[in-house]
Order: sequence, then structure tokens, then C-alpha cells
Amino acid sequence: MTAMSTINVAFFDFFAAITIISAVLMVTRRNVVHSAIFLITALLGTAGIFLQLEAEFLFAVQIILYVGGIMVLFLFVIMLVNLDVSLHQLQFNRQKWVATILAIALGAEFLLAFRRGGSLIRFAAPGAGMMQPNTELVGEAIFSNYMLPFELASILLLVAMIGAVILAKRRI
Amino acid sequence: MDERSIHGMSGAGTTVLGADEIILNMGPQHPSTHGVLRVKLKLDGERVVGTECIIGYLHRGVEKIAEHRSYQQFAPYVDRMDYVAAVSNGLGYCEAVEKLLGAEAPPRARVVRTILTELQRIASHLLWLGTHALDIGALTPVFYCFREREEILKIFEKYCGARLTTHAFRIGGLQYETYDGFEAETKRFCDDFAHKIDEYETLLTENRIWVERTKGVGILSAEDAIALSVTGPVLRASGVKWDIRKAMPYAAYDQYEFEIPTRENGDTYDRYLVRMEEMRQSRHICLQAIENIPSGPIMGKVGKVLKPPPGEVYHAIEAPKGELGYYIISDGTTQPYRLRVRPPSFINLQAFDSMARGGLVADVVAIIGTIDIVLGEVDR
Amino acid sequence: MSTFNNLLPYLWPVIFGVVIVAVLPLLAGYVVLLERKVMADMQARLGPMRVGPHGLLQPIADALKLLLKEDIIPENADHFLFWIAPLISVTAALVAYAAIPFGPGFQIADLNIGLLFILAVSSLGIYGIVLGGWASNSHYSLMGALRSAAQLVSYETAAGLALISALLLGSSLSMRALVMAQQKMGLWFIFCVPIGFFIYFVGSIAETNRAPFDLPEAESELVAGYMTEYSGFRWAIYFLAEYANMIVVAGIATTLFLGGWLRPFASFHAHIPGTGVEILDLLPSLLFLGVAGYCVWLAPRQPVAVQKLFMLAVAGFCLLLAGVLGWSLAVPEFLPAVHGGFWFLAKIFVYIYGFLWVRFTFPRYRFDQLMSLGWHFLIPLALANLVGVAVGIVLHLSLGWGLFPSLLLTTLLTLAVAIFLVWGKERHARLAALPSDGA
Amino acid sequence: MIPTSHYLYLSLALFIIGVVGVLTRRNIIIILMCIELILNAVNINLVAFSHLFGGVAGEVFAIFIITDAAAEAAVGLGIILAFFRNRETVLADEMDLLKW
Repeated sequence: MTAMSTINVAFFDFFAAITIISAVLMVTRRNVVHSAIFLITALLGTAGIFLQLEAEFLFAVQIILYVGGIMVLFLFVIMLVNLDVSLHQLQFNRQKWVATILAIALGAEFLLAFRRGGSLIRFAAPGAGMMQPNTELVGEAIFSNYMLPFELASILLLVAMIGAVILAKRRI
Repeated sequence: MDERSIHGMSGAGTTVLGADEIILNMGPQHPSTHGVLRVKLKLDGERVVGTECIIGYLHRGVEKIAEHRSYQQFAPYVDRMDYVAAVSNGLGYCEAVEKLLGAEAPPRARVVRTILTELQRIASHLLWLGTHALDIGALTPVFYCFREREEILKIFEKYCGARLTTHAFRIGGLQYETYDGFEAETKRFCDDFAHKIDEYETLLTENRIWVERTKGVGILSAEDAIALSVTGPVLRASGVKWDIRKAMPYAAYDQYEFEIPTRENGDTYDRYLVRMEEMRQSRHICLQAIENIPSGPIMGKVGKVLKPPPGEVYHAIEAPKGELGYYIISDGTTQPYRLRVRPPSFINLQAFDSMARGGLVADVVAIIGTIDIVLGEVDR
Repeated sequence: MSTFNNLLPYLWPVIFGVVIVAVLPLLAGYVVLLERKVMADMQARLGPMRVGPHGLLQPIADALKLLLKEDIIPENADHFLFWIAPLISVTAALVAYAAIPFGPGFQIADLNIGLLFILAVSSLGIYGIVLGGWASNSHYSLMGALRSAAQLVSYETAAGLALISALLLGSSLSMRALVMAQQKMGLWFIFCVPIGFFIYFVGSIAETNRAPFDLPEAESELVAGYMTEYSGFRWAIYFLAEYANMIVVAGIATTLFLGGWLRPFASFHAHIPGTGVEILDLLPSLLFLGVAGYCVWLAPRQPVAVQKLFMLAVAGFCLLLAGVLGWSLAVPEFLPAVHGGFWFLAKIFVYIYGFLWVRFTFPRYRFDQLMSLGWHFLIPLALANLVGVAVGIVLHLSLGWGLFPSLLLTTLLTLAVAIFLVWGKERHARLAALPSDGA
Repeated sequence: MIPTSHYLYLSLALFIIGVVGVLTRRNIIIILMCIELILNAVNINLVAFSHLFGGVAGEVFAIFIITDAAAEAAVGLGIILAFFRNRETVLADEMDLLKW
């Protein structure tokens, strides 16, 4: 095992641990702001995973859009609607156990699928350096093969923007 | 007011949007409430939906003190009301007592009083301009303003030994003769000051941000201004041509030519322009007065012990901030039976609510600045 | 040993990183001193003069004072967030340095997505402000935080669009490649896209919360905005983050618009006869020699013996710098690195001087005016500029016009758009000033 | 090198955590955030497979998903704000006006 791959594995473990731990903390925290922060760290961990997968452009997009944009919006709204009382309310509903069982079933199902179907989708070691230069490749893909979905996505954003403005505006 | 939002803090605590309104407590320790004014703002987001001024943090009972001091002893106290325009305060008080006594200051004293008072008006307006600009975020004008104000304070210091609380005037005239070079120094200051004002105006008057921040902010209509008995530059910026120096001349003002600057819109920008023009007019008055100061005594004959005849008198002057009136009741003893001050700051502050309502938080700061209050005078 | 060889490529970046993290607080401190001195100069006074000659030791004294101050956490604050918020700010600011090329050799990592990386990481700094403001549990802090969040999100858009106009010319996201593109073109991008530079200048002032866009910490309104409840060391960390961010945005502007580490007139080559030394490369050394001479001249005029010595020490330091800059002329391997670093820092300081100049000249915007400036003027202008630059490049590529003339043409067209926008805004303001039932 | 299955396990874990959050939490903002977590799990999957097959198609779709998430967050938070103004609550099980 070379030094490179040791570092690679170490980075993967590190980012995966950050992601999972913060995801768990996010779901369990009582304070919504703390939850949001742990979601941010989870997203940053995911961004690290992207970087480790040689998807640099996606790493930047993840941080700029997700962490720097969407989560700021979340925090903004949390600060606007944060109620003192909500800290003392019950945080989980009655579906707790149902949900847990469901989740376990879901997990088991997926695991089974991975184990059984692993041979079908050939979990080999991924090739390295095939997606460089990443930004250029993604750009070319978006503006050639995926032109229509890209335009649709921008229309979706426009619609969402108008919708959000109308919903949030007090008096129109 | 909503008790919960007053006591509950924001941030990690309660809601901002929940009740749709938050209470923001500005002051008494806030960098731009000009001392110890406390303003309770009811905010909807950044918009002001209600205000409440809470005053009294600097109350010293000046009016009550007057009842236990002889007329001369009380004179230094008035300096501590509007402490950035002490000379004007002293002028109003001395003239009120002189009116009560039926005495009059000699012509020379009256002219020197006029010069010093007009210099004080410039100094007061300079301080206002500097701090007002600072409130709106312009960091630099305040230093230029203080540079010029320093020159005026130097003249005061040379004249009577004090810079801020001068106690420059005495009942019946002046205690000190003017020093050698008083005329020359005042003239030099006035000559320099002409383009200094132009310099300030180049920094601010045409500045886009300044205009945007002040135009249409804190509008006070002429009717409202009169109804709220607002006086001084605030009133004149609303278009009412009322200046006691012209309407009921005192000191030596009837001898000089000067304009009463007025504007129509009654917004913060107009008040700024009015005060700038007033500084020019004050300079003009000073220059006229300095040309021929009559010779003669500077102290009238009023005697050592002042016992005004029983009666009452109201005398008002045009202080830098507006009408400064003294209402004195004498019972024939050496001490006033009752003394009441009509402070311009206190009464102008009443207009704050109607000006600030509907504005933004940043406008509140601009409006507190534009009314030009001094808390020593509001609270007395 | 082989492991060591494998790790060697990682060694230089680590050393660079340590150097930057170690030097940056000092640099930020001296930027503060510079700011106070420039402010004093513009306001007809002297500024700090007490600590060291001409206040040269003031930053160190300030840092010591801040370190020793009592650390206050408000009773009802959210302790964890209150503790971590300044650290988020400063970390985001420092990480951004990883991709800034201080010189041709002095860069921690020449990332493929360099510019995106810097933008991404520095956009995290907003969390420090928002969380700090929220955790302080005070109205002023919260309002500062909310203002800051809205402001940063709005101006990031305009600044990002302005950067894209330069990216179109450089056709890369790598900071190094962007400088190389300017070298190849023989023209800094500021001359090709002046409007883009202007928008980025305004946007970067807003992003770093500097006057006239310092609403999140507007002293006269919000006391100190999100920093109201902070004191001592935590406050110092926020302060460091703010100045570190200033240097980051200045670094981005320098790299994208001002030719990075390139010397002015980089394509003008005039050698001293008989040697391979270019005349223009002598400029930095001469500058420092001049400063050293001035210090020597000042030294006997200092009132206290210690100050005389200190002045001489400063002169010596300048001589040393001049020596290093001159010596590197003789050693071709070091020439680009040393002089590149010099020019980069010099450009950063010029850019920051622009910040200071603006700060001491203009009053502060009001929140709604700030938003309308961002959304109604800067973003449309940035979009128009982007289209203009793109059209200019197309003209250059398809019609074979020179790149500079075609960009000049489109720039003029964009200026027309800008004038139209201003005119429309003023017309709007006039209409709004008319009496109406709305308001 | 890390086998792709590791990424799948990571993504699975995130997905399940997200689902549990959506099903159990009462605060609707946290529910929205859990949905973001689920979307992220999907993104990891897409990028991992993209890496495995050496194309950028997966990354492009991940970008579309992020776009989607932005739209969803904007509209979702808009609804929450509007709802909060009327009912002063952010608890999902108290949003029962349509329940008969």
C-alpha cells in the first residue's frame, strides 16, 4: 500500500466519520440552531468526500450553494421563527418506534441488495485520474449532453424563486 | 407594550417575528443618542412602528437649585444645561434677570455679548455637524469641525479663562474687558471660516450617500412643527420664518443685517442646509459687529446685592438649538421664588416620534442627530 | 526514507501554510496601523504616536492588551456557539489563503478550482458572523447578524458575476493560470474589464463589511453589530478575520484584475547595458533604499534615544529588504519569487488603500439603500458587463478584431447600460417622492 | 483505493438517518433539513458511481439535485414562514387544519 492510498483512506474515514456523526447529532439535537450547524458539518464532510472522489467542481458547488447559500437561508428562517417555548416541547413524535423499525428494515434491505447484487454491479476499485480536468468536463457535459435538463433546472429555480417571494411576502 | 418581548431577550431566546414586533432599547449607553437619551423603539423588522423617549438620566434639578441661590450665584449653573452652548445660556439668563431688575447692559457689553453668542452658535453648529455626520457614518467631517471649533474655544478661553462652561456674562454686563487682539482674532477666524464651510459642503452636500440618507428622512411639516412648538433650525427647515433675533431683538441684534435661512421640505437634509447657512449668517453678524464695537463701560450699575422687585418676567433668546426662555418669579428677595427654563432641546425632542415613525433604525439615529439635542438641557 | 520522499511534495505547502498563519496576524495588525495612519492623515491629525516611533509598535501593544483583557461571556448566551463563532470566521478567512498565489512559487496549492475554492471557503465566514450574532442573545447582535447574512448573500452574487467576466478572459479557474493568461496577453484584466473591476471593488467592500457598507457593525446604529457582546481575545479573533478577509479579497482582485505577481509593464524589457538586469526590476530596491534613507534622516530628530535607535533599526530593516530584492537580481532562480512576492503585496496594499479611502470619505448606506444598490444596480450591471465581455470575445474570435478594441466597444456599451440604470433609479426615486397612498 | 461499496454504505447510513429524522422529528424545519441529508446521500451515491465509471454524468446529476435542493429549500422555508405568521408554530403535527 502506497503512502498516497494511505492518505486517501485516512481522508475517506475522516470525512465519513464527520458526516455520519454530525448527521446523527443533527437529528437528535433539541436546539434547532445546533441541528443546523451539525447539518452544515455533515454537508462539509460530504464535500470532503466529493473532493476525495476527484469531483473538485462539485466540492466547490456543494460548499458555495449548499453550505454558503441554502444553509444560510435555513439559519435565517430559524432565527426568524425560533421560539423559546419550542425548546421545552417534545421533540419527537409518537412514530419513534415505528420509524426505527422501518429504518432498520430499509437498511437491511439495502445491505442485502449490496451483498447479493454486488457481483452484478462489479464493485471494483475505481479508476483514478479519469475525470480531470474536472471543471472543464462537467462544463462540457452540462452545456452539450445535458443542455435541456440544465435549462429545465434553471426554470425550476426561477419558479421556486417567484414562489418563495410570493409566499414570504407579507403584503403583495 | 408587549411585556414578553421587552423582558425576553432576542437571539438564543425569543422570537423576532413571532409577535411581528421587537422592542429595541437604544441607550442610555448608546454611541449615537448624544449622551444619555434612552429611546425604546418598537420595530417591525427594521421599520420603526413606535418610539418612546425616556429621559431624566442627567436630571440635576437645576430649576430647584435656582430657588436656593442668589441671582448671581445661579448664573454658572445655566452653563451646565446646554453645555455645548454655554454662552447662549448665560446670555438668556443675564438678560432675563436684567429685565426683571429693569436694568440694561451698556452698549459695548451688548455688542461683545452678540459676538460671543454668535461664535458660540457657530461652535454649537459645528459640533452638531460633526456628530451628525458621524451618526450617518461619515467619519471625517467631525475632525474638521472640531478643528474650527477649537479656534472658537481658544477665543473663549482667552476671554474668560474657560472653554466649555464659560460663565462669560454677568448680570448687568460683562465682568472682563475684551483682551488685546480679540477683534483681530475673531476677524481672522471669520475670514478663514468662510471657505471652511465650503469645504464641509464639498464633503457632504452633493454626496450621493449623504443626500440619500438625509433627503425625505424625518419629515416635519410646518403645521406639525408649530403644533409641537418646535423652534430653531428645526422649525425654520419646515418653512416657518421665525427667529427671535429678528422677531424680538435682544442684545445688539437690531443693529445688524442678516438673513433667516429657511427651507420648505422639513427633512433632515433641509435642516442640515439651514444650519450650514446659519453658520454663514453668524459669521456675517460677527464680522459686522467686530467692525465697530462701541467704547464705554462694559458693566452696568446693578449693585452688589440684587433684589429685583416682586414680579415675573419671561425672556427668550434664539439659542443655537431654538428658543431658550427663562421665566423668573421674584418675591423681592435675593433669590428667585421660582425659575423655569424653556429648553429648546426638550421641546424639540417632542417632534422625534412623529419624525421617526415609519422610518428605519438607521433613520432614528439620523433623526436624533438632526434635532440636535443636548441631554443636559433636556433633563436639566 | 521512501515514505519521506513520497511525502516531500506535501512538505512545502505545510511550510507555506505555517508561514502564512504565523505572519498573517502581524500583517493584519500592521494593516490596522496603516489604516489608522491613513485615517489620521485624511483627518488632519497624527494618529498613534506613542508606542514606538510613529506608533510603529502599536499593533503589538494592542494585541497584548486584547490578550490580557477579561473574557466575558454573557449569562444567557449560547456558550458553545459563542465560543466557536469567531473561530469559524477566522478559519474560513485563513483557509482561503491556501489558493492565493503570493508569487510564482509561493502558493500553498495551485488548485484546478482555485478561485471557486477561495469563494467557497470565504463564504463560510458568514457563519461566524451569523452564529456569533445569534449566540450573543442581544437585539443589536441579532440585527447585525441578520443584516450581515442578507448583505453578504446579495453582494456575493454581484462580485461573483464580476469575477466571471475576468474568468472569461483567463479561461481557467486556477489562480496561477489566470496570472499566466495576463502575462501572455501583456495586459492586466483591469484594462479589459474595468467595469468588472469596479463591481468587484464595491462588492468586496460590502463582503468584508467595510464602510460605507459596514451595516452589520454600524457603530452609530447597532453599537457594534454582531460583535457587541464580544470582548478581549474573541473580539480580536473577529477583528483578525475581518482584516484577513480584506487581504483575501485584495488578493483575488490582484490576481484577477491587477496582474497578480507581475511587475507593471511586465512585457517591457530594457536591460542595463552589459548585464541581464532589467531596469524596472530595480524599482523595488530603490523604493526601500529611499525609505531607509528617510528613516536615517529622521533618526537624529527623534526626541528619545530609544526612538532614535528604533528608527535606525527600521532603516536597517528596509536596507535588508532592499538588499534581498537587489541580491535576487543576481540570482535568476530567486528573481521571480522574491520580486513576484513584492509586487503582489504592493498591489494588495494599493487595493486596501482604496478601501480606506472610501471608508473615510463616504457616509454609511442605509439598509434598504444598500439592498437596492446591490440588486437594482450592481447585479444588472454585472450581468450586462458579463454579456458585454462575452460579446467582445466573440467579436474577437469570429470577426478577427483585436481583443482590446472589441472589449473597449462592449465596455462603452455596458457603460451606457449603467447610465440607463442610474437614470432609471433616479426616475424611480422621483416617482416615489411624489405623494402616493403607498409608501 | 477505497472500493465503491464503502461509499454506498456511507450513503446508506446518511439516507437512513435522514429517513429516521423525517419520520420522528416534530419540528418542520428539522424535517426539511433531514430531507437535505437524504438528498446528500443520493449525491454521494451518484458521484461514487460517476467515479467508478469514469464519466461526469453522475456529477452533473448531483448538480441538478443541488439545484433541486435549493428550490425546495426556498419554497419550503417560504411556506414555513407563511405558516408561522398565521399559527405561531413550527411543529409538523400541529399543522392539522386540513385534517377532519
